[in-house]
Amino acid sequence: MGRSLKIVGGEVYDPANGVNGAVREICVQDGKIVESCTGAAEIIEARNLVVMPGGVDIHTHIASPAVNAARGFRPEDHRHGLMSKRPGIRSGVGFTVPSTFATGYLYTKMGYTTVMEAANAPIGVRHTHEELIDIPILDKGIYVLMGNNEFILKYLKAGEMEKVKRYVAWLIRSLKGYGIKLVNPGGVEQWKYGKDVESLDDKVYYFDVTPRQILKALSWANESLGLPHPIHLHANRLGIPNNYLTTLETMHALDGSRLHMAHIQFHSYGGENWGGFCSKAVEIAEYINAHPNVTTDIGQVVFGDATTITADGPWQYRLYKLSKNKWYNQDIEVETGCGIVPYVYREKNYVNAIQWAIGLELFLLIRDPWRVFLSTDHPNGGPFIFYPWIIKLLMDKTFRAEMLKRVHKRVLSDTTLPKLDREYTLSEIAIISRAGPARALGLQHKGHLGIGADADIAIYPKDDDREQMFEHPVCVIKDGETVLQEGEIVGSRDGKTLFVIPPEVGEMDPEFKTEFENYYTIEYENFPIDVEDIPNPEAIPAGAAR
Amino acid sequence: MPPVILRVKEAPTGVPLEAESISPDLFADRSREEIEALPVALGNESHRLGDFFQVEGERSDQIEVDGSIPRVKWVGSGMTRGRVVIHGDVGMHAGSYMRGGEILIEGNAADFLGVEMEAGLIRVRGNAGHRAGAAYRGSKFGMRGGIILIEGDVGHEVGAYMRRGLVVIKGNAEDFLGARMAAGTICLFGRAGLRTGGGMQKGMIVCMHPVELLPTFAYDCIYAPIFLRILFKGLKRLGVQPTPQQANGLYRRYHGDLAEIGKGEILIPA
Amino acid sequence: MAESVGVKEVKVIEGVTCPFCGVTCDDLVVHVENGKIKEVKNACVLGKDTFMHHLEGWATPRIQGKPATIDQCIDAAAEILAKAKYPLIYGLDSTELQAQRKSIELADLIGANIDHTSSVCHAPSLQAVQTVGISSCTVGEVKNRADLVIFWGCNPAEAHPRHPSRYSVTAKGLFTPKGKKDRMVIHVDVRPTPTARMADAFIQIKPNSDYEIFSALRALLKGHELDQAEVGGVAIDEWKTLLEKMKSSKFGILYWGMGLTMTRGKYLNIVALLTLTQELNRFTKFQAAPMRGHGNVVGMAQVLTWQTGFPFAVNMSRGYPRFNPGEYSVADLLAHGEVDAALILAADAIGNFPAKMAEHLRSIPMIAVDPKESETTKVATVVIPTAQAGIAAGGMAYRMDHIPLVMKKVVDSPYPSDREVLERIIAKVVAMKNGGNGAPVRAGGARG
Amino acid sequence: MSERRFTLITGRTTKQGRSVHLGKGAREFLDEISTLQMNPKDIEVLGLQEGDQVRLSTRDGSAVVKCKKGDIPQGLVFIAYGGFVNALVGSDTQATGMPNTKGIEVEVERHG
Amino acid sequence: MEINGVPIDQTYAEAFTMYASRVLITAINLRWAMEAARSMAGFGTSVIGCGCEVGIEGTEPQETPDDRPGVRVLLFAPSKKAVQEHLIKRIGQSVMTSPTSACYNDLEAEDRLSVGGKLRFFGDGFQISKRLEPPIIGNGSRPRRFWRIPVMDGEFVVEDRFGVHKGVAGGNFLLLGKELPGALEAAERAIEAMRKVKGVIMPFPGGIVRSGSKVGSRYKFLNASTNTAFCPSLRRQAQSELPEGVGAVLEIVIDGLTPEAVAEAMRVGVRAACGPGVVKISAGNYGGKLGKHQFHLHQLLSS
Repeated sequence: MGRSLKIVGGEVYDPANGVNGAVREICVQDGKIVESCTGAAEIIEARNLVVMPGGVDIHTHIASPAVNAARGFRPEDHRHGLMSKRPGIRSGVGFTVPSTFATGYLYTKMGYTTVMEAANAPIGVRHTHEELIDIPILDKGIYVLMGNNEFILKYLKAGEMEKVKRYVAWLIRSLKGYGIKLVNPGGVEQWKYGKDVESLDDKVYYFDVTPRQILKALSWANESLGLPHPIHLHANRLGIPNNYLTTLETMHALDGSRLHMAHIQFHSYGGENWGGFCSKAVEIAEYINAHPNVTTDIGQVVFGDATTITADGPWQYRLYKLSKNKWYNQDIEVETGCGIVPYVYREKNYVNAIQWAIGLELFLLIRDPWRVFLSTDHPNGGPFIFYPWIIKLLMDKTFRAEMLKRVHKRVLSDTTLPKLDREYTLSEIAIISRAGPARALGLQHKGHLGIGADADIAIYPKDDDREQMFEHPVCVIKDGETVLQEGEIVGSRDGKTLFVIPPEVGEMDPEFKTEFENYYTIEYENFPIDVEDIPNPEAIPAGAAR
Repeated sequence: MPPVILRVKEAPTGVPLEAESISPDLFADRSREEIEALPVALGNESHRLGDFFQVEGERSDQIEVDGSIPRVKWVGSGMTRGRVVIHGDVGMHAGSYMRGGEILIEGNAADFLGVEMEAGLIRVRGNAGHRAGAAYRGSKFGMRGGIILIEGDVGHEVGAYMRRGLVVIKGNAEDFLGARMAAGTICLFGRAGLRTGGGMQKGMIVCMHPVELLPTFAYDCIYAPIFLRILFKGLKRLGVQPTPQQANGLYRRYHGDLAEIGKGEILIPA
Repeated sequence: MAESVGVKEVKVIEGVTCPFCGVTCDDLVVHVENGKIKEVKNACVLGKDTFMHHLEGWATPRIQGKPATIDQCIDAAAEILAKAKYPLIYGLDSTELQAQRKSIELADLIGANIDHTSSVCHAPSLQAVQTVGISSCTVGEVKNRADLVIFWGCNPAEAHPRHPSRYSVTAKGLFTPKGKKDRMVIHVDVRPTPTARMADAFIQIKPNSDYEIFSALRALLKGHELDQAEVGGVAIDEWKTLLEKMKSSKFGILYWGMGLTMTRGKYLNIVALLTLTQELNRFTKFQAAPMRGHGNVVGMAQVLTWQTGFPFAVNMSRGYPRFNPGEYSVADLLAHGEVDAALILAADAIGNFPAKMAEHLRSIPMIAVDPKESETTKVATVVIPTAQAGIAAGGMAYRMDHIPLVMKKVVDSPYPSDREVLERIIAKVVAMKNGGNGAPVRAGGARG
Repeated sequence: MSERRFTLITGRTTKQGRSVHLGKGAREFLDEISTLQMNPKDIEVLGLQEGDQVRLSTRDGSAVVKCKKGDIPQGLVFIAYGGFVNALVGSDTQATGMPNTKGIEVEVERHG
Repeated sequence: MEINGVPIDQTYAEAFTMYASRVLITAINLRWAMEAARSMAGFGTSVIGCGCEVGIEGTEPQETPDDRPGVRVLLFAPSKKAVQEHLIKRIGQSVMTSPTSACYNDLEAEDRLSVGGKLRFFGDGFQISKRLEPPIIGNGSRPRRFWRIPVMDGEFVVEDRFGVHKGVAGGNFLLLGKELPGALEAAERAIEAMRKVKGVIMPFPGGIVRSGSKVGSRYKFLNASTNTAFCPSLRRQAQSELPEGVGAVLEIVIDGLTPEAVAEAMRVGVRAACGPGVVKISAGNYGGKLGKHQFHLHQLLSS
């Protein structure tokens, strides 16, 4: 450590600090961006290169019991993308569900330095932390699944909101989690007896609470605990024709509160059935444009192999029946579920093609880049390694037109995509892939190159082919150390685990231990994770209650 | 085009040699020196093909291996053209992922022969092991096309997960012949093990001897399927001569597996 | 071992996780006096014996049968492994996650085959999941909801003694407040095992007929009538009755064991079982789960999967991971006589393998890392005794349903942990390969 | 000869699981893994007495163990995992990695 | 030019392009193959009224895909689509229905029409597809797909795709006879010889047409009418091509897979026809306005 370096001559895109392509010198010392280096500094020549903060992925599935189950059950996936060991570099496999080391290297190879693992059952978080140890270079955080937690349902049933808040704080603190994730609130609990919820006002079996109540309660808890990131929501009815109505209703239900809508592409569908499947991107984008409280990531579909992994058990059961592919389901006691189904998105399949188009429509129709983020909901819409391809689609309308010729022709008639002329600028790309997600996560030292920021920096070549450009950074710096040079990982190092320390809002009730042990199968004392068990922790303080 | 002849210098006996570079696609445009320099792996060590084989000839998509190489794996894997003849046994994965051309094995083939092959012809004079023409773990489909002809006996799950193509076995098969096959044709002249066609969706298995069928296969009728005549006429081109009884006779037809969609058929001479 | 004198030091350690089987009970209470285990509460007989007898039959460090220091043994082990062209690393069930993690790093480093006891236990189940998937759940779901529990080809009464009381038979949960009274338990096996005694019904089937039975049940579920009057020695009508029970349950679970994985049909037996239970979800909630686990075998599958993509039978000889049961699985590597050296950690390979496999192991340089003497240590070239994971070394273990739990160290050992031994072997191998000094390398093989 | 053919089941027993902690050389362990459980009628048919030595032969090998009456259907014999089983099990895995360890065809005859 | 004392007009037969396909029908024996073939060729005389022209090309006792006796049928129609439609209809109605039959493509061509691929739906979901690859069906050829459709006597096998290419239709010659019996005898001689030629059919009844036509008519709704120039009874009422002494005219129309086959058929047909009772041989044309092919009688007979 203690390395000093100066990146000179590069065109800097640092939208958080209002820098838009100006040639600036970036100084780094002790892993942070500084005003100027105190001593001799190593010079990195960046003339004719583009300098950006390291990428931040707000929603990806890279480590969890579910992701690992997907790895284990898809050996056929790993025959692509074999990665050989080198001194200091571990071997791996990587396509839709890369192995851990491969995951770290592949993200780094795109200039990404911070990623958020988007769905974790509390009882499996200990596992996830173990996996994160083996994902090198990247800083990582974990969202904890709460939307179907039976304790929360129970407290809601009894109207005990303070208990909800205390329990949420206890979970985040015990698990070293970063944020609150909801997946099909209420629906996954219903799935435990083979059902789902059909609307925001369906009652969940036994607990008699509705998805709407769960949403509002967790949003309230999140805001009153002052957690840096709003609730991260995988809304009800994912993937189902005409779900846009539920999506609009959901956003409306939380009107005014901060809200992150995950992979909104999967929630913007019209049509009464699969035959009538169509895009409702315009309606969804309009709502988001008018409501600054909402941020979203797209969950862009990429053609080819994907592995769908989600806590949304009932949806995965549907997808298994639709696709006739193999199906993995794991329901998790007290907390949530998990389903995995391999899937192939095909250019000539009209549903897949329209899904692809909806993602792009949303990117292009949502006007404020600070509120729409790049994601494929990896690996649900396709693997994250295709981010550069998506960037090219956003920046290059000629390329979009070429793709439009290849995909199912219903995209031409049934979506607005052919009419959309917008092309993203480099600055806008820097926002949707770095500055924006970091801001939405409340990560003040990420996603920008201002003084005091973490020295996570990606330097790209200038290439008119934007896919090539973002696929082949010249150099990637993590915490001030060079980790990638000329396309190769040169310094594998451990990343940090980012977690939030929620405010003290009181201990759990004395009877909680008994209830816990009644319904769980492990000892209450064995549930929390010591911070000592996490090799490189970085605590992120909660903010003020909102 | 005269063939490239590989004379076995020192056949590995313990640690396997992985030699996917023994492929017509790679030999076709290479000089003798270049062929000798092709990489092979002996366990975790890298070697040259020339360390194990004396190379005669060059620039040919016809390859002859002059000797038995039961510990040499991946021969002809993924090949698209030409012909490989092995005058002896060959190791695992011979002709897997093959997309064209022909492999002739004069001895025995080990497991995973022609797994997930797409086209081409593999002919084995001796026996073949488990999973010939089947799938690697996790794949939805096995063999997607092409022909495998085995004159001897075969192991388990031969033709399993098959999606298209033809497997002909003149000898006996062990259990799960054609298990979970999605389509395609298997023709067994010897005796079958248990659970023939277990989990098959569609496709045809012809067994020339009585078979103990799963309870999820249902008897339909005795008849003479015209398609068999087409098939047998084709087999003659490969040198397989069904008896007149087999060629013209009547067959008992069963359909199954009723645990799946049940559109497969098993035909047994009546 | 240090005998303490003077004041008696008494420790009571609660919430201790048992390292013996996949039930992974984490409620053991261990009394330690003067560094010795005096009492173990809450454990089953198997778990209790694991703790109480952990000192019996300890191995000693030696090379070629001659006593040696641990350091000498590590050097000798590193030398064998660094030289090997096609080594095997095997065992790894009765240890903790960090050691397992290191074993994979070692395999990656030396280009080894790595496999673990799953391979000859529930690997067919894993292969079946890779083929068709699985509808499953954690044991808490069974405890809270299951009103129909089927034990098929498994014998928890003898192999997983606390499974029934903690999770599946008498356990009381949210929707099963009356425990056993809220559940129907059915045992299906080729012989009446002690598990039959806790079941409401026992169905005795013919050996090697499971595949036929599951297939028939699936066909019946689809509404087909079958030509046969009986399958597996049981009348079709009886199967229809079972099917009705399955369909009319609110939450059914089928647990299976090695009665299916080890018999003719292997993974395809499980494929038939899994597709049946998946298809039952058209009628009700139905799940299936393997009765896994000697020791922390699930943990090994987990960490191997996240590091290499594959749960067992992994080959690293080409510099990247490959997977192929039937080729890189321990039984086949040995039966084919392919491997030229072996490191056996925390498992008695010679004691458990068919004679032909054991024969090959005896013929090659072999390193045994184990707390206890075994058939393997008896013939190993190098024997490195270690502290027993879960008793004398801490770490993490996975329950059969993939839930991770912390294993506590309850007593000290004069020997290093498995993890430490592996770290030192890795360091030594790296040094030999680089001609360097053998300083320890960090997790993930970090450099710089 | 057909009455001598049985299906061999191997498996865990509590006794084997417990005694293994005493060491693989322990008498309790060796005793458990060298005991064949048979249906009393089968013992009778073979003209055996409980405790008699019997030879088990499979395609892959043979072992001599003592027989004992057990709660097991006719036609099946049971023995706990251990060194004696290993002699009887073959190494072919049908490309699954798992040798046939249960449900093996076995011949049982009096030894000595 | 004269052959056997019969003068040959210095004229040409004008023929046009139609798309051609060739079908091989097999059955348990030749009789049943022929039954199916006849039925398929029925009412396939003229594209004008039938939409296509179909005829039996010949029999194949052995060399069929299933080693059973077979009969070849050629079908001609104005477009690929029409060929496909008529094949589907005729194979569906006449071959599939005929006991023991099977039906194969017998024309290697670039363009291939889905026929079995459409008829398969008759199988109501129980149809089975089978694909055979080069080494099995003969090296160098393309893979062939067959559909097996369950029917009441077992299975009907029909090939998935049938080749189609441009053929020649409307090759012809006219036999001008002194009187009808002699003319008919001559025409029969011609047909017998022509049936030995491969790749052609003579689609009219027995191969012979007596109602030759011309383009147009006095009625607006009709675009062809009787060939007034060759009707003996109209010799003095309309413009006639008939010399004195012609009492009956018969025409032989030839459709062929290639112009060479048509020419060959015409050559052997005219030669066989020339004999006693024949006054002259001529051919029908439209002044070169209609078809792309012209078969000059003198030219092809002198070769």
